[in-house]
Amino acid sequence: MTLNQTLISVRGLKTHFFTDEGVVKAVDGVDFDIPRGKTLCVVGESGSGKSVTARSIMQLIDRPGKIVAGEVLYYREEGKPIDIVQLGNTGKDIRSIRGNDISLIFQEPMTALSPIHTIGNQVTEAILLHQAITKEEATERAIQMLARVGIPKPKERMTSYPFELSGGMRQRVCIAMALVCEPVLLIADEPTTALDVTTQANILDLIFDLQQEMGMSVMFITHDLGVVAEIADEVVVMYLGQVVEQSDVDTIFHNPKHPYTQALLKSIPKLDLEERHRLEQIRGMVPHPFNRPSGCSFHTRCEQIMRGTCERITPQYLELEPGHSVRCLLYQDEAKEVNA
Amino acid sequence: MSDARSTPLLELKSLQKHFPIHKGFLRRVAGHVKAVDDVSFKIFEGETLGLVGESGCGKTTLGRTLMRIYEPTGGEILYQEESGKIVDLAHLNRQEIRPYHRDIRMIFQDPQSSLNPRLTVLEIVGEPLKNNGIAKGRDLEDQVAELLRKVGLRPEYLRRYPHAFSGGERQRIGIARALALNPRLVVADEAVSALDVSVQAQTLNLLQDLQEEFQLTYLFVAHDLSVVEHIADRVAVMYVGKLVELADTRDLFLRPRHPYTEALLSAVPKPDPRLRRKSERIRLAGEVADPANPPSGCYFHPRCRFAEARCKSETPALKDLGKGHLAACHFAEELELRGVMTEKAA
Amino acid sequence: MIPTIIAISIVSFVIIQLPPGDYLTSLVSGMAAQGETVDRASLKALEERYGLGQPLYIQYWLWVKGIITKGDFGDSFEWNLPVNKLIWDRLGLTFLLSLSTLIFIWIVSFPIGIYSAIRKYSVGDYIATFIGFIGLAIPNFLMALVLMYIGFKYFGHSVGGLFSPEYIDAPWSLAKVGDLMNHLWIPMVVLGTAGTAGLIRIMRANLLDELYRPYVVTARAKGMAEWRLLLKYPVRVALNPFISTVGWVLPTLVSGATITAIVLSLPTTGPLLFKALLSQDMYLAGSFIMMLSILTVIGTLISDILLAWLDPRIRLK
Amino acid sequence: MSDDAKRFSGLSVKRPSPGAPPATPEPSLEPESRVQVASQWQLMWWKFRKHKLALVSLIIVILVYLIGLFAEFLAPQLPGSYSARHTYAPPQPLRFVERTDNGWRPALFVNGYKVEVDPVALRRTFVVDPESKIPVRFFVKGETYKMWNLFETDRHLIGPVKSGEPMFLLGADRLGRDVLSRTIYGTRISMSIGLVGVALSLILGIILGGISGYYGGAIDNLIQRIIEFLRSIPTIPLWMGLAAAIPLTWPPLRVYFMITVILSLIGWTDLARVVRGRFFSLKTEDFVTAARLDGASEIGIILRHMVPSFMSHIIASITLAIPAMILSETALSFLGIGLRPPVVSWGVLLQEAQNIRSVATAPWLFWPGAAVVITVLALNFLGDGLRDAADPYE
Repeated sequence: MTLNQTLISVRGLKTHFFTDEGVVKAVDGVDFDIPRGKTLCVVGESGSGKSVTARSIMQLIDRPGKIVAGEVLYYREEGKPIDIVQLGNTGKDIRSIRGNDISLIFQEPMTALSPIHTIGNQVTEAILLHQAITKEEATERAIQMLARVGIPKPKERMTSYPFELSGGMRQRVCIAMALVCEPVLLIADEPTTALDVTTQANILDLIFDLQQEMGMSVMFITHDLGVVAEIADEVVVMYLGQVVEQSDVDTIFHNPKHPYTQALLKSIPKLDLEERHRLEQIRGMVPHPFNRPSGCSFHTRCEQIMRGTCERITPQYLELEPGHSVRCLLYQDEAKEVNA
Repeated sequence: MSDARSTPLLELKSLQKHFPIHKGFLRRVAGHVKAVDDVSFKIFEGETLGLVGESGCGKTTLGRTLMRIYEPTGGEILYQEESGKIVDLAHLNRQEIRPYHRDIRMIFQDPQSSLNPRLTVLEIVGEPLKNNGIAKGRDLEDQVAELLRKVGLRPEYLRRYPHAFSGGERQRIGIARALALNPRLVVADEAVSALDVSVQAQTLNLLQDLQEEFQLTYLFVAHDLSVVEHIADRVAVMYVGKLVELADTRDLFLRPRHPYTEALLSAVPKPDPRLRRKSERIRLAGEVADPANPPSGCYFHPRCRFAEARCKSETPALKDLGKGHLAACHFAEELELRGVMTEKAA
Repeated sequence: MIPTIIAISIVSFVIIQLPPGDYLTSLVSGMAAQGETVDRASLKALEERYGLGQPLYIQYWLWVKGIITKGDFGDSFEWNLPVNKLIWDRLGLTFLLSLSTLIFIWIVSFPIGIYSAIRKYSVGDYIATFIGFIGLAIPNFLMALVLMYIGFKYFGHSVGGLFSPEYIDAPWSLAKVGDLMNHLWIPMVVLGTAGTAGLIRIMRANLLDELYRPYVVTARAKGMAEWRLLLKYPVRVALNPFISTVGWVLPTLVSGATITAIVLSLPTTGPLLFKALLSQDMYLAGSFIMMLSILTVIGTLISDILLAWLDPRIRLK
Repeated sequence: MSDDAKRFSGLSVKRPSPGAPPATPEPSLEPESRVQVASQWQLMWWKFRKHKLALVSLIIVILVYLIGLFAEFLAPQLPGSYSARHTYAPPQPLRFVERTDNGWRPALFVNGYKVEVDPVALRRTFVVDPESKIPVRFFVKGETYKMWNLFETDRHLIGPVKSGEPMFLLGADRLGRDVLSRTIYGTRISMSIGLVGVALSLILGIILGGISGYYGGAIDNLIQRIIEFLRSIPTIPLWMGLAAAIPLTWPPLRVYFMITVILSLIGWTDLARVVRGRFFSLKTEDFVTAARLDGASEIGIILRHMVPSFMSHIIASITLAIPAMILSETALSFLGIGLRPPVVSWGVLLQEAQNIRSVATAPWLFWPGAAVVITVLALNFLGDGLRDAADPYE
C-alpha cells in the first residue's frame, strides 16, 4: 500500500462544555475523514458544533469545554498515526503540531491579530517557533509569504499594525501567518463570513491557488452552501453536534439523502432568475443545546418524520454507499422493521 | 411593468448625507464623508426595490436618512400621501415628520439590539400603537396578539421578554412592530443577514406573504445578491455613496450595464458544484474607495477593467438606457457585460 | 494641560482667600503677638505687592506674576519665611514617596492580577480578591496607626519619620540614603495597600477581557508555549489600560500620602500643609495645594505619553 | 406611559395553560418558564443571589443602617456621659454563665473592675476583676433619651441592672465614656454622611452627566474638561483646604452639611461619567431609534427606554461611592478638620486614637476603626456584586 489517502481521521469525538446551567454537548460523537490534499467543507447552522469540532482537532478547547471522548488520528507521511487527543493541550508535542502541521484561520480578521504587534512580528514569530533559522532569514521568508498572499509592498507592510489594513488584507495576513510553515492541513473557520462578496471571492481564489501550489488539505467551515459548492471536494453536514451526512460535493448537491441536507439546499435563494416563488423552508428553529430532542435530533423539524420511530430511536451513522454516509432512520433496516 | 406605475410612492431627489470629520482638540471640521451623495430614484407602490453594494457603499445610511434617523444634508424625499398629496419629508421638522412614521416603517438588521430587553413583547409591539393613540388597554392587547399571529408567533407569548426568543423569532417581533401601524412602505435594513440559513428562508417567505396580504412596498437593503434577486422587483446598486445602476431585477442580473454590477454578480458563489469555474470569475482588485477621499472622475475607475483616460477625469452621469434601466458608466451602451449564469444558460 | 494648570491656580487662590479677614491683618496681629511692631513703610510695600484693597482678580494676577517671574509664592507668616524656601524639600520627598509607592504597587499588583485572571475563581484568586478588598476598606491613617501600635507594643520603638534622628539634619550621603530606605517601607506599605487592591482588580479585569480574544487563540494555534504567549499577547495588551490608571492612582497616592505623613510625622508636605491650614497660614497652604496638584497633572501627562508610546493605536491615529 | 404598562400587567390575560391545544403546527407548547417572563429586576436578583459574599454583605449593610437608625435604643449609654472614675477602663466581656458551687448555671453579667498600681510606672490601671459581678439585663432602664427627637424613654437594649454601675463592653476612653455607645452613635453620623453625600453627588452627577451624554457637542466637551480637572487634583489636600476654611464658630449641623457638600463636590464626577457613558451608548442603540420611529416623545424615550437600562448600573455605582464618602469623612474628622466634637462620628472617635501612647495603653480605642473597615468592606462587596448583576442580558 502506498501513502494513506486519509490525513486526519476523527472518530467518535465528543466535546462538552460544563457550564453552571448544565452540560452543553457541543460536539457529540463526530466521525469524518479529511482526505490528503483535498478540501473538506463542514456546513451547519449556528450551534451545530462545527467550530468546536475544528478547535478540538487542534486541542484548542478552553475551559469549561473538554474533549470527553474520541480520537483525532493524524496520519503522518511515515510512521504510525498519532492520536492528537492523547497529546493533551499544552505540552511540547501538541505545540510542535500546531502551526507547523496544522494551522488555523478565523472568521474575524480584525480580532485574530494582536492589535499592538506589527504584522512582521506576528508572521516571523510563526516561523521562528518551528524552524531553527535566524531572524533575518525568517524576516525574508515572511516578506516572501506576504507577497505570495497578494499583499502589495510586503516589505513596508511588515512594520504596519493590523488596524492600518482593510479586512481583506488582514485576512491575507492571517493566511500568510498560517501557511508560512507549509502545514499539511489548514483549518479555516468561516474565513470569509465577515467579508464582502467581492473580497470573499478573492480570498477563496487565494486559498484555492495556494492549495494547488502547496498541496495541503483544507478543512473549511462555513454556513454558506454557495461557498461549499465553489470549493469543496468533500462535504460534512452537521446538525446539533453530530454529523448527519458526509459525501463528495457533487453527491451532496445532487443526490442528498438526509432530510436536513435536502431541506437546507431547497431553502437557500439561488441566482437563477426564476419567476418569483416561495422558498421551501425548514420549520421551527434549531433547538437550544440544553434541550436536544430525543431520538433523531432533527425529528422536530423533519418533513419525512416517521412518527413513533424517529422520536425514540437514535439513528446510527452508516455508510450508504462507498464514501457517502448518513445518519437517518429512513435508511436503516432496523428502523424500517420497527415501522413496518 | 414600470410603464404602468405613473406616480411613485416615494421619490428621492439628489439625496445627500455627508458626515463631518472632526479633527484636533477644537474638533474643527476637516472634511466630509459623503456617505450618500446625490442619489435619486423612485419607489412605486407595491414593489420591492432592492438596494445592494459592498459594505461602506452607503446603502444603510441611505435607508436611515430616508427614515430621517439621520438628517439629510441635501436633496428631497418626496412622499405621496394616500390622498395624492406630495410632501417633502426631508424638509419637515421633528414634530411634522411624526405622522409619516406611521406610513413608513423600518425593520432593523440586528434582532438582538433592536428590541429593548427590558420590555415585554406586548410593550414592544404595542409601543407604536400606544404612542399614536390607536389602541390601549384590552384593545391594545388584542391587536398585539393579532399582529403576533400574523408573523407566525403564538399570541400567548405576549408577556415574554425578548431574551426568551431565538434570533429568528426576535426578527418576527421586529416585523410585527413594523406592521403595527398598517404602513405603506417598509425599509428592511439587512433584515435577514443576521439569521441562520433555515430561518432566513422562513423570514423571506413571511415578508413576501405580508407584502401580498397588505400591499406593502419594500425598500430591501441587503448585501446578499441571491436574496435580493429572490425578493426584489427592481434593484439599485450603490458604490461609494452614489447610485451606479438601477434596473428591473431580471434585466440587471441577466445583462448588467455597469462593470461594478458585473463584478458583484460574478463574485456571488453559485450553489452548484457543476457550475464551478465554468466562467472565469472577475477579480475585483483593491478596496472600496474611501468615501472621505474618493478618487477623481468615476469613483470605480481604479478597480475597473474597462477604465480609460476619460473615466479618470469625467464623472459619468446616470443615463437611461431604455425600459427604465439606468447606469452611470461612460461606456454603458458599448460594453458587453456578463450577467449571472443560470443552469439553463449553462 | 495649560487650562488645567490655570484652573488649579485659581482654585488655590480661592482657598487662600477663603478664611475671613485679610492676610495683612493676620500678619500684623501675628507679629504684634510676638512683640514686634511693623513699620509703616514695610506695611505699605506689602500692601502694594499683594494688591490688597484692590479687586480680587488683580490680587490673583499679582500673585501669579510673582510666582512666574520671581518664583515668589508669598510669605508664610507662621514661619516668617518666603513660602518657596519651605516647600521644595518637602515636595521632593513627597514625590519620592509617591513614586516609590507607585512602583511598589506595580510590582505587587502585576503578578497577582495576572494570577487572579488566569486562575479565575481558584482559591488563590478568592484570597487575593479578599485581601485586596480589605486593603481598600482600611483607611490609610488607621493602617498607619495600627502599624505604629504594633511597632510600639512589640518592638518598643516608634516607627514614624523618614530618617533616624542622627540623619535628620545631616547632609545627603550614602548612609543617609540607606537610612531613608530603611524608613520608607512603612509609609510605602500603608499607602500602597489601597492602590494595590485597586490595580489588582483592574489588571484582572483587563486581562480577562483579553484572554479569550481570537488573537490569543491564533497565537496558541501557532504552537507557542503558554507562558510566553500569555506575556507577549494578552498581558501586553492589558498593560495599556493598566498604564493609563496611573492617571488616577497618582492623585490618590498624593492624597493618601498627606494623611499618612501626618500620622507618621514624615518630613513631607502633609504635616506642614496641615499645620498651615490649622493656623490659616494661607499662602503656604495654597502654594502646597497648587504645587501638589500641578505635579500630579504632570504625572498624569507623563502616563499619557507613556501610553501613546506603548500603544500604536493611539500613537498612529 | 409607564402607568399604562402597569395597568396592562395588572390585567388578567389568557395565560397559556400547559394543556392548551397548539395554535400552530409546532410541537406542543411548553409551559411558560419563569425565565421567559422574568423582568430585568428579577433576572438581576437571580444573578445577584449567586454571589454569596455580596448577599452576606447586603445583610451586614442593612444591619449597620439599622444600628444607625436605632442608635439611642441600642447604645447602653448616652454618647456624652462620662465617668471620671473609669478612665481607660478595659473592655468587660459579657458572660452568659456563672460558676456556682454546684456547677454552671446561666446568668447575664459582666465582671467589675479593680485598681492595680503599676509598680514601675507608678500608674493606676484598671483590670477586670473576675471576683466581682455586675448583673446585666436586656431592655433595662437607664439614662433618659429622646428617641428620634419624638418621645422620651429610658429603655435600653442592654445595661446594668443597677443604673450607674460600670458596664464598658468595649472599654472606656480618656474621659471614661463608653466606646461601644459612642461607636453606635457614630454609626448614625458616618452612615448618614455617606448617604447624604452620595445623594448630593447623584443629583449633580445625573444632571450634568445626563446633559453631557444626551446633548453631546460643546456642552459635553466643557463638562468633560471640568470632570478631568477635578479628577486630576489630589482630593485630600483640596478637601483639607476647603474644610479648614469652615469657621470654628459654626454650629455642628452647618459643619456637617458643609462637609457633605465638600465631599460630594468631587464625588459627583464618577457618577456623571457613568451616566454620560450610558447615555452615549444608549443614544445610538437600535431599540432607542426604533422607539423614536414608533412615535415616542423624547421624554418617553428617556424615561421608558434609557433610564431603566442604566438604573441598575447607577445603583451599583452609588453603592461603591458610599464607602468612599465614609472613608473621606473619617479621614477629615480624624485630622480634626471635618466634623468636630461634640458630634460623634467614627472619624471623631478615631481622633482619640491619634496619640500612640494612649493607644498603647488602651488599644480598644481602635474599635470604631473596626466598624469602619467592616462597613466599607461590606459596601464594597455589595457594590461589586451589584455591578456584576447589573447587566443580566450579557
